[in-house]
Amino acid sequence: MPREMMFAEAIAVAITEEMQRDSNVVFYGQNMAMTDRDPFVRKFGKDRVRITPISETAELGIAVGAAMQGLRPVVELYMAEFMLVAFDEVINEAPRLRYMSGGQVKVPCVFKAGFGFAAGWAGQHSNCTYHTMMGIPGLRVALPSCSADAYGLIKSAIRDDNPVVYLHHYMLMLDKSPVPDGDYLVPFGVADVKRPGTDVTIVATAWMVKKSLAAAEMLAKDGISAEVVDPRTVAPLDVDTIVKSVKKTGRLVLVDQAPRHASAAVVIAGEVAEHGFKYLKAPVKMVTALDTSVPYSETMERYVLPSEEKIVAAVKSVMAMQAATV
Amino acid sequence: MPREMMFAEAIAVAITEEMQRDSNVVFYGQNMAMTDRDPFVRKFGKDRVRITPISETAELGIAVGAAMQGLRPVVELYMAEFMLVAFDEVINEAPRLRYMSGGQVKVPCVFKAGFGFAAGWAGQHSNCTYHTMMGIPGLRVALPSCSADAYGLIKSAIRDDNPVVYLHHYMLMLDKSPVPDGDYLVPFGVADVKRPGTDVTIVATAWMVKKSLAAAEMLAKDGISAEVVDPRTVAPLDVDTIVKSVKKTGRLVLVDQAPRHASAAVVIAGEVAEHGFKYLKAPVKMVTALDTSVPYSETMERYVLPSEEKIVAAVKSVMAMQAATV
Amino acid sequence: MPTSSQLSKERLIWMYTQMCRIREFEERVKRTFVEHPGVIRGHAHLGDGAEASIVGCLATRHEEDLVMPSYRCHGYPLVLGTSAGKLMAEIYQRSDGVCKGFGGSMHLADPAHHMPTASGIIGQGIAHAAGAAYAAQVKKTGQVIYSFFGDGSSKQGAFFETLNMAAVWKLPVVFILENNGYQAYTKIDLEDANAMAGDPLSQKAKAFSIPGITVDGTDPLAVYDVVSTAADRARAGQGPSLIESKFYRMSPHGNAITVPPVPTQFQEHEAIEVYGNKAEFAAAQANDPIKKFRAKLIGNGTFTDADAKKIEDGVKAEMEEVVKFALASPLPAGEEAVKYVYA
Amino acid sequence: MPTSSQLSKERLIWMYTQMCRIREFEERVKRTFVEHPGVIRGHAHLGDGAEASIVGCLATRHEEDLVMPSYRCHGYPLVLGTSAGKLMAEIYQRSDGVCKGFGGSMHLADPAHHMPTASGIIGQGIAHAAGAAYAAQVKKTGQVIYSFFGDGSSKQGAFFETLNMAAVWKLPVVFILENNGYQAYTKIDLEDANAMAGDPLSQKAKAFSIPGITVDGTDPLAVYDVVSTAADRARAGQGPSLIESKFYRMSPHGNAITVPPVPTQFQEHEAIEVYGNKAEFAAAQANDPIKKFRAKLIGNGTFTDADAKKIEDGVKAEMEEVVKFALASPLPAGEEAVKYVYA
Ligand SMILES: Cc1ncc(C[n+]2csc(CCOP(=O)(O)OP(=O)(O)O)c2C)c(N)n1
Ligand SMILES: Cc1ncc(C[n+]2csc(CCOP(=O)(O)OP(=O)(O)O)c2C)c(N)n1
Ligand SMILES: [Mg+2]
Ligand SMILES: [Mg+2]
Repeated sequence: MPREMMFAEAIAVAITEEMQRDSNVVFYGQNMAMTDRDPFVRKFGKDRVRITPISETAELGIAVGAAMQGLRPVVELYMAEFMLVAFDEVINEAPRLRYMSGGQVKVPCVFKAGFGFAAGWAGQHSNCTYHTMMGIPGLRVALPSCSADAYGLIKSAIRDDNPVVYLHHYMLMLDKSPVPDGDYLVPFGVADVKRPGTDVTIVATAWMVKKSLAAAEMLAKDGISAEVVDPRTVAPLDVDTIVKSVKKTGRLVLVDQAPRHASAAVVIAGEVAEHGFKYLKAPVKMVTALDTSVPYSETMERYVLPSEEKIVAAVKSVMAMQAATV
Repeated sequence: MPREMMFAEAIAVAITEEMQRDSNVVFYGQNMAMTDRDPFVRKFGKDRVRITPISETAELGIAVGAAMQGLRPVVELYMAEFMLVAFDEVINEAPRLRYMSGGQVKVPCVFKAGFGFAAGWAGQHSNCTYHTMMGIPGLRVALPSCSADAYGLIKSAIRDDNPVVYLHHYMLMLDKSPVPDGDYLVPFGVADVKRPGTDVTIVATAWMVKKSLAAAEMLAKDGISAEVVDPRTVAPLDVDTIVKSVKKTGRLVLVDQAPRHASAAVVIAGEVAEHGFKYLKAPVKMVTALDTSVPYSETMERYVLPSEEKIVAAVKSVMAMQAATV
Repeated sequence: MPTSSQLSKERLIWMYTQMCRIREFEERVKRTFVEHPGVIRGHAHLGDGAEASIVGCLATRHEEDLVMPSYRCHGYPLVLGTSAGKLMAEIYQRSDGVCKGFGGSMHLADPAHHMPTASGIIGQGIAHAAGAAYAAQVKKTGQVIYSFFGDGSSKQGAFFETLNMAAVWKLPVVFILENNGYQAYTKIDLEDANAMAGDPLSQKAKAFSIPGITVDGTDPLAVYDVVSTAADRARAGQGPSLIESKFYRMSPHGNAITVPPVPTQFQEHEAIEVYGNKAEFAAAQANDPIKKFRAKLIGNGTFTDADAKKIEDGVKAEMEEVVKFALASPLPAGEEAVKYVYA
Repeated sequence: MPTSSQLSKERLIWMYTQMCRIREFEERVKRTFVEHPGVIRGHAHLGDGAEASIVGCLATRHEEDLVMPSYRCHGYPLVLGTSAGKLMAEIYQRSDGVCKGFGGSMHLADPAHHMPTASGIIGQGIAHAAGAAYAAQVKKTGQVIYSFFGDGSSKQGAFFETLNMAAVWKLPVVFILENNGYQAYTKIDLEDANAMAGDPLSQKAKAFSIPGITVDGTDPLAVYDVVSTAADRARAGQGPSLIESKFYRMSPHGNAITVPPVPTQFQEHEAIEVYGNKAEFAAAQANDPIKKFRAKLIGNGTFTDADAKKIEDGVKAEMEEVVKFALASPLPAGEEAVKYVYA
């Protein structure tokens, strides 16, 4: 019987279970585990659960070194942008040390961070940076959109023998949805059809899945059946499932919270241009953030980001190309 | 009468000319300007030409702060990967401070670095990181492929009122080619057709342009006329010129030294899937690095990277789809 | 520069007034979360407790000197002469905001009043300040740059790299490490090796062979004297100094982090909320820098209780108007958002 | 741990032998650029000059202690027991290389012999070393981790962040700052604020309230004593130390950077090539750590000139075989390259 869980809770429960299962899992970050009353400290002690200074490079580098020596560190980073001060560790150390050593070491660690906080956090705290971590051989990137995936993906991340960037969307943190019972794992590189449909494929991740499902609901009222596909991990990326959906629907709308060229959408569009071209009855259409930083004021922030309405309009525009020559 | 110049020389000459033209241009970095005999120090003095410690975050952050106060710093970084230890400055400071200030400041600075050194520099020094800097509103990214563009783009970069990442390919540094006389500027966001053709469009940047031109030569012998388009800047990206070329040829091969999802190729493919779909007679085809880090040994390095032969094969495969149903 | 004992009566009163203005402004920001929920978005960080330190530092400025703060940036521009209304309007997302609603509480900027920008990312503003100092050095403007950052921020690589470069380049910058005892919810001795060992944080200056001084940041005159010396030194081309100004952050780190539409407000201070240490918080309140300075100025005859009261009432009235102005200012139109991406 | 004066004759001879092995290995790497152009690609960095420091440090190791160097990483694994042939084969791009040709000169790794990896990016290996120390602490293995990095690297944020965290967490790690006078082509006093002020670089330890000691890195016994103390301290749970080991890099930074097929070789030392300072280089040669240790061991009767000669000849013969082995090893097949991306 699936449990109803808040997104944030699903992550915390899954980390707790993994720490219970494997004593090599350690968990640390800034502004956590401040006192002995912290639930993680209480359960697992101050060796395995630690507070750190504002030193992301050291935090991530220590995770990499500890991972090579048999620990499985989960580093809490709070906001994905904070990885940027330590980005060499994410892009050029964690995923490459195994390869450069000719397979002698492995680096099992999880860099956990929230992102996309479209709630007035402005230009430096609201971004989507996952595109910077795509195409990095050796690195996996998970982007859950519901409690079940949040739970199952963090478990897979902790058990994976490779570095994983686990990104949870801030706007989803309080959303409740069911989580399957037992030791539920979500595999990497397997997209999920969140809503089946026949007329058009919508691909989206994280918060944009929620918006796309809402848009699909609106479209259904207009007689348009949209299939919503969530890749769940953008590295590896499950191109097959997306192409299979496009084969069925012939149309593709991609929704992404990042600006166009910083999006996973454009990567997926590129893949479909190579592998799904023959199934396309219309050009693909991307609904992304505008090419601006995220402004502080709500009026402007809303203008910049994708919305249900923009998704609906995009779907309708590709549907309209049915008749016309494309 | 155009001068023959080495790629590296074209950059140095252009920086010298810009420093002569504008006393606000300053130039600093590690392992440069060590002594008073340094040619830049001799010309411009130790205020404007400086050596720095291995402190990329401070180097870039100082450039940003100085730029806001009226200097036009050019920071020499040597290898683009070294930006990763300071990536917040590249992604989250330089391009966003103007926006966040509501247009009150500007941040004219140039982050200059080599990249793609496919000469046994192995996993951490041979990469192509430009994809991480695409889709960052406020940031420009230049990737010259010949001496003229190297010269004209660094001049544009220094004169631009926005932060520019200027990436010169290490494998091109000693190549000689003509540079137009006078104060030759290459505008951002304007692609260049490096070789006109009618059967297929090849889009490539930097070293891959050289390889694509060689491949086009080989293809010409087989009666295939390839048009080679070089975007020259990937931010902004001149999608129009590419789509225009595809409109003419109906076929598109994208060549990129980066792994597939870290490439500019996949972004361009995505754009064409939206804006050039109706002109495509065949699926696009990408020739990128394999999904590995760059290995040290030459045999393996060669296996991983795009080559003339791989480009030729890709072009022939999209040409073969002429007859068949696509 | 004159020493603090040479400061005029007017100057001392100006200092007290500015301290009151910071306090009252921050009080109004805090109250806004209660009185006008939703008007402030994201994360706002207050400077109450820092008044003596801020004003003591900025009282040493020459007219063209620059100030580069962190995201906790409300206090400085108030002292620099930025319109308080425009600051509040920015925090309220309004088009009359000092950044036209693009920046918000964490990114106040007013280059015309000598505060070019504020970065929200820990440590980066320290490098930006050194960059401004480099520009001043090359352009020989005679400016000194005041770089403000927190105790927590002194654990970020940018801090160390910048201080070394500033020392090597002898940049005209004064680094002011505001040790308010906390890095967000973390007590300083949980994360700083000097603090853990009982050493002052100003000892970090030894890593760069520059002067490092710790000062009581609740005493504006003590701060003034120490910063004067550092600013003089910087202006004379002798390079940077590191000053640890110790005071207590009197509000929690920021408003509680929530997901809209769940409302947010300021809660209890972390001393109590996280560490259950009511005594620490009470001691800090007893040591309130404004109360202390007020008593001192009355004690030495600078002003009377009635004078002080008048100042305080004036400030209250000013900030009442400020809130009204900000509330009345229109929200920016959505389409404005595509402006200012490129220069 | 025993002090250096308690070391056995065998141990001292072992130390001398290891120093000779490092020197001869590096000589053969350098000669390869002349004798077999193209066999070594990219950028190779030699450890000649560092022999006394490396061996003095590693002589203090317990069996399971780990070593985490930077990209200048040839010397350590030779001492740790890695096959010299496999090390040379790696540098020669061969499939018998210690990393099967994936890593090359900058990324030697041999976890089985206690050197997990080497990073080519400045400062990052320091953090990795602290991470290994954290694992040792949590798993209570009793290991000490030896972290090696250059004087130049001590200006990278990672260095400062890591030392603070290691101090706060009391990690069992010894930080060895190899001050060889140069950061690539840059003399240390052009970029380090301590050096510029005439202070030792070990003074940076004050920023973390940990012990900081400067030692003559051309004297293996002096190094041994200082590192022993630091290792004991680390093993006893008292946390990290910073040791500045001063010696001179006797070869240039690396082979000249060129674009293939333009050939590359080692050129003149930067002291001469860049700074025109022949005297500095001559002084360093006169102070050669191997010559000095040889004379000392003959002087105190540890061995005779003939014994030393025999060791040196043995080392030459070993490295001759090493080069042959490496040259004879096949290049990896291209298709191998897709291995080892994921575990
Ligand atoms: C690189 C980075 N890491 C983490 C954060 C999140 N963060 C914002 S404020 C803060 C605490 C800063 O403490 P301190 O420097 O003492 O300044 P104070 O808030 O006390 O003024 C943290 C950790 C950030 N903004 N940037
Ligand atoms: C982040 C980063 N910046 C720059 C470089 C280029 N680089 C490689 S070695 C080196 C010099 C290092 O000097 P030092 O730390 O003194 O070590 P040494 O080479 O003297 O042993 C530099 C600057 C790098 N590898 N990584
Ligand atoms: Mg603080
Ligand atoms: Mg050195």
